[in-house]
Amino acid sequence: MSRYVIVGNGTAAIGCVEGIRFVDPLGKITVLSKENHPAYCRPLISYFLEDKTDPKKMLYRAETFYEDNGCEVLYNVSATALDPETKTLTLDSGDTLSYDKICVATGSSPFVPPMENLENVKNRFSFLTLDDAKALKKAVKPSSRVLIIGAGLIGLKCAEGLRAITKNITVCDLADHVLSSILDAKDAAFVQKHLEANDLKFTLHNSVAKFKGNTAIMQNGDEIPFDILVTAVGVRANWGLVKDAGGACGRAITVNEKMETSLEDVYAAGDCTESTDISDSLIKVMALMPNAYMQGYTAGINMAGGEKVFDNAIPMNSIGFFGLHMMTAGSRKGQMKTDIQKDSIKRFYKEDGKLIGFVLIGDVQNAGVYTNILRNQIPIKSLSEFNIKKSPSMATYDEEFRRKTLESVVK
Amino acid sequence: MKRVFVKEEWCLGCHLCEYNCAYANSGLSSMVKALQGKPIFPRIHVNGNDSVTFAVSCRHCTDPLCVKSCISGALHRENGVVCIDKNKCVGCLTCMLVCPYGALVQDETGTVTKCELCTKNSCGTPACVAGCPNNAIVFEERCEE
Amino acid sequence: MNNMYISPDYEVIRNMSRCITCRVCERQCANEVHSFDPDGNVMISDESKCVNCKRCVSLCPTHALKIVKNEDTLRENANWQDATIKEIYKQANSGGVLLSSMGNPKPLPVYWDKILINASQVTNPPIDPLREPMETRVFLGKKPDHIERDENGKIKTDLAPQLELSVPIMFSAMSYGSISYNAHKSLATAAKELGIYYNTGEGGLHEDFYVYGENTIVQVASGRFGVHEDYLNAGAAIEIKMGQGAKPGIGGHLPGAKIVGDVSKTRMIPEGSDAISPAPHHDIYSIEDLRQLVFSLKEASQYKKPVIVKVAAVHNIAAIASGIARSGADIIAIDGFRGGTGAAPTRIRDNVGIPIELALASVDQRLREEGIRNNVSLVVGGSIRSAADVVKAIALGADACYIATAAVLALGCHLCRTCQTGKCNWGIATQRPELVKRLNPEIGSQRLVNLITAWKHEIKELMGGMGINSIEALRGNRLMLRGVGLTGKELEILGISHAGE
Amino acid sequence: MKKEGQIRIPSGCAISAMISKEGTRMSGEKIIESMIPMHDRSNGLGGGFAAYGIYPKFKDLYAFHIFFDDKVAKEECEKFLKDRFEVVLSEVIPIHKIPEITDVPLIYRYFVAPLQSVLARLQIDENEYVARNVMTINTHLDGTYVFSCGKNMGTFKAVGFPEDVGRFYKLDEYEGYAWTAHGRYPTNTPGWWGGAHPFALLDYSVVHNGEISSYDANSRVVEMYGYKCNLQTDTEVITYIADYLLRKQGVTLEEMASIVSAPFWSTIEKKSPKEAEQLSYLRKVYSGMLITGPFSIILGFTGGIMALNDRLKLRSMVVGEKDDKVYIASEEAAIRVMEPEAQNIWSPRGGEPVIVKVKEGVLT
Repeated sequence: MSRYVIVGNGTAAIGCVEGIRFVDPLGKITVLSKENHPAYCRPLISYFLEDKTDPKKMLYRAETFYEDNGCEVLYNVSATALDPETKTLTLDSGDTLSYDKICVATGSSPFVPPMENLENVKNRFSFLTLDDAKALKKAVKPSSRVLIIGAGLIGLKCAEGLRAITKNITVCDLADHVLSSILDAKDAAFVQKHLEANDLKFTLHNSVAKFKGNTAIMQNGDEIPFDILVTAVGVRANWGLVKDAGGACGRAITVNEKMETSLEDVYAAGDCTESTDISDSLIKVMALMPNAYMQGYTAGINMAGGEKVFDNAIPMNSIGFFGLHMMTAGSRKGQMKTDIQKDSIKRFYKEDGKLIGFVLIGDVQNAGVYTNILRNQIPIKSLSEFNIKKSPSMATYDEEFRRKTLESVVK
Repeated sequence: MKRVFVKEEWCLGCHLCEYNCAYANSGLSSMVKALQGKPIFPRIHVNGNDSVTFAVSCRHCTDPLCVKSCISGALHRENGVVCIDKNKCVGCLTCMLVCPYGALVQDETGTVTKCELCTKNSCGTPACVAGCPNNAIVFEERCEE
Repeated sequence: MNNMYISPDYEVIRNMSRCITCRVCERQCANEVHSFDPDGNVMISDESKCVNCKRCVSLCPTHALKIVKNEDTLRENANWQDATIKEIYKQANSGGVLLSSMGNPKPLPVYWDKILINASQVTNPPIDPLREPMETRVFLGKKPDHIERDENGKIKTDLAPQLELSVPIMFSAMSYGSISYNAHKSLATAAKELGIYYNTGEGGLHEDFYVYGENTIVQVASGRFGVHEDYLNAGAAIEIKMGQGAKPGIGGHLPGAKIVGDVSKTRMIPEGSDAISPAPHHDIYSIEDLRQLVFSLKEASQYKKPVIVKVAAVHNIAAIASGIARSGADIIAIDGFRGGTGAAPTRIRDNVGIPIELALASVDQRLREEGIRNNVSLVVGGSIRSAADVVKAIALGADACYIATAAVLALGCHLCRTCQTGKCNWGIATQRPELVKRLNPEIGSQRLVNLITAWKHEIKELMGGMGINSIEALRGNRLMLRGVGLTGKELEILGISHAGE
Repeated sequence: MKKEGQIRIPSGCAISAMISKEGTRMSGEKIIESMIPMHDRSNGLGGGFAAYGIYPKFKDLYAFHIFFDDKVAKEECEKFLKDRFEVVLSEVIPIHKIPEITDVPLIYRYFVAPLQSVLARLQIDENEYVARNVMTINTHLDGTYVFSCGKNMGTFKAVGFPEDVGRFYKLDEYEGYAWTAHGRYPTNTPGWWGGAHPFALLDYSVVHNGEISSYDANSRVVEMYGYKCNLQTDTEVITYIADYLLRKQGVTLEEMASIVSAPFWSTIEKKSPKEAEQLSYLRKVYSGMLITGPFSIILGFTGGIMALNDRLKLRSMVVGEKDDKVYIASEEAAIRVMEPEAQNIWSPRGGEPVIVKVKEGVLT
């Protein structure tokens, strides 16, 4: 009977458990959870702030998931060292755990750039875990003034959640536009307008130079007083376990399509890894929940002796703020086609007759059709229609594809 | 497991499936009461172009991307049927971003709604199938290719 | 007054408290009766275009629609009835021959309804078809006068070519062109499943349907459309169409608009050209010419296929049939004056020909009197509407029945009698692709199979009631029939007694 | 009331038969007695017998048994006969006056031979000639009815119970190698002597118990071949079918059985291909002669009898044997009367013919 160890208890870990169990119903699975919760849906923490969900609903799987899948979960446990030679793992308690196969799904940690006097700021929060959210929610009052550093996905989602509690929210970012990781400046302005219409205040291309008590002194000299500070600048992969054991790493743990690291019997999945974006063939950290699951699931199947590759990862995002939805996928380069309407923007990026990326803001109906075209690199020429003014649908595909998917069982 | 299959050759584009679906999932005893004067949010949609029409609803993939991508755990499989727990859905629409078929839509509540093969209502045979006048939508057991 | 306004025949009644503006009626009406008014957010209708085909009524999910007779009437007059007057207006407007379709709708006597069937009581037992075998198999074709034996004394069993029917019903001729590809496919697949035959009509045989050849009767009509050697050999039998019950004495005219794509290819005439079938076969001006055509066709098919000669029931039908029976034909098909059509001049449809019941009775009797009844099988059509009609026809002397109107009704036809417009909302009498697809042959053939299966059950029940367990014992068994409300002359022609006798 | 020939009259019946395979001639006593236990199967409105081998002295002559209503009819008929036949002997058929049999017509028999000159002119064989003339007499000569016209055989029938009819005709004084008997239970006949059974044409005689549902289908077919269904009875049409098939078409008894009581198509399909081909050919060609509805018949012919049930076996009929004798009757009781020691009693299946022939050579 194989002994599987999964370090981490997030989306990738759950995918890994399901992957293992798909092949091996019997092997022993041990899950190490740093947080004291069963796996929950991490992106929901902003919805938790606005009471759209609660910790019970946030559970990623049924309460009986671990039991049903025969997993032992060790809560409040971190691993400190991995020895691929002896196939043992050292825990923070000092205990060791031996394994046959191990999956490192340790995720990421908030990255906070150095800011003067930051350490003395009271009511300072990160926004990555349920515990972060719980603490934040407890601290924020309707009268609280909130300063969020970072106008990326996490910062803005946090802002949206907090908006249900307080109107006084300012978001600052060093970048000159919001959501700089997924939008260009023009589209960002469109979104920013919507955010501002919902009472968020922005100070961009600007960052905190230093803190003076509960006031942030900005680089441009502005002073922003606040009661609550949230740092949401970015994250870094938790790669230590593998890197310290001599495993290959780039900006995160290097894995192949089977989610194997360079170390024998050591797999890695989720936000702690980097992989190839097929839309531009570059190696990236694609810290996205769907990717995390797929990677974990792929790792699990391979760990249990099955055969599975995950070779069509693309960066993609579906996110909405105050009712405005946007979806992005792939890269923003190549030949661009645009359709701008009063309340929507659509941008498509093509290269070599293939769709390599898109941005949809406002009208996101059936966006999965584009994702599929992108992910499966379907030549645009072979499509029966690719009219960017039209909503995508099954009619976008050629007849053969339609017949196959509508008249038979699909994967 | 029986699934809904669509033969575009026989789709008349009458859109009856949409209305039958919306009615079946309304929980109301009369179609008039359920649908008159309101926007409808059916779980099946007639797509098409100038020359062809066909109804699209969830394919209930054996390895569903939407379930894997769901950030809230709302999408899940029950005996092969991809179901959504509306209680858990926060309306992030990631599922819509990944579904290659456009089978999911956002309804009036802001959350996602989708075909559950009428397993959660009292129809028995899916309403779209029962109501299709030309057998363009069928409910059958077919093997995976 | 120029172009007299003629008030529409029907009125569209929409129950607004039920309408959910789903617009199904609008999408399904090829006549464009219904439309959506976005200003009022309501459905509206233009009833002048309505032909009362009931497509919208059938598909309306909330049953909000009904089509009723327009109550706008002219002053009552038993002689000059509404329809008569409107026809005059139409002709005064247009100067043309009135066209209509399907069968004669006039209230002329339906003899089937005046004939009643016997049942066994006490002196012999009725037979329960659920418990005892009950046979409906029929062989159509010439039967020999004498048996011959080989040197071992065994009977030689080579028989003239026969058609074997599991039940004495066939789908009669409806051409590809007058009806759609899917209608043909429905008929063909149903015939195959049922072990009976369908008839190509005069439009040739689409190449896709050669696979149903064993269950196909290929027709040779005066226009000779789509007739070639492969065609003649593709079917199980060849039918020479001399006439049609709905329009005896005239030919056919399929407008060029319907001669498109595969229809043109199948008929072997250029796209867009009118397909005109002459009134006579120009190589048959007499009975001896018919004999020549019969044998030409037999030559072309190596004497492997029975040849059917189809005629309309006209006044001297008995003598005509006797002539055909001596012409080498294997089967005579007689079409009564209530038979349907895709298009016929109204006057002809409503006034020419005789009822099939009388024609059948006199032909059967005449052939027996001449001792040539075994030379041919007799198939009758022209409004066979139910299993009871079939039983009565067999008892009067028919070997089998042809049905077409009943078959298209099964396919969805609502007898709106506007086939000639080519806008059949049920996908039957049309070539418009978006309408043709409304008839899914899977459903169509299943409905036909259901219909014939149901009739077969009923035929068995009726036979069982009479104590008859095989259909041949019913054929010509006129003692099993009685007339009601018929004159002595009618009874004499039908060869039956009056009820109570 | 209308009599046979004016209207179709259904009836129930009793039948009985005996035959000696050795050709031993037996008196009519036993066959008469056999009808007694089946008394309730008749209602006194008809009884009759057919006897084979009873006229050995005149075995080459046709024996016409004729009912006349009166002398006028008799004279007219005799004139008819004289023009067409050489009448070798004419005599009254001897009867025994009994109170059970009343309204007795004039009953005569004539031993005749066709006039060869006429035969030659018509180019038909003598059987056909006899059949046509009998048909003509029965159709056109009022008050005359030829009820038997075979060689070395005769039928005897009357209105009354069969056992009384037997005594009436003194059948215990006749000796035949085969006998059939019939007791009739018609439902609405006034009782006409000609309507009693057996029905005979040439040497074919038929006794029948049942009511066939195919009657008009069969009668209209045989009428096409020149037969006149004057009596409108089942027995008549069955006799004509037998005559047509056996005499005119030359089919065998077995083949005839597979035509009138045809095996179901499903049965035919299970036979060997060769057999199936023959059976299906016969069904197709003679489809109008399939008889449906209940019947059990015994067909008498020179040299044998054939018993046959309808294909569903809707009427009782049993067969028994003893030595060279074979007995057939509607009920076993009747067989036990004829031969208390009868063996191998069995009930033939529907459509299964029981053919019993006198040993070859015995009768010549």
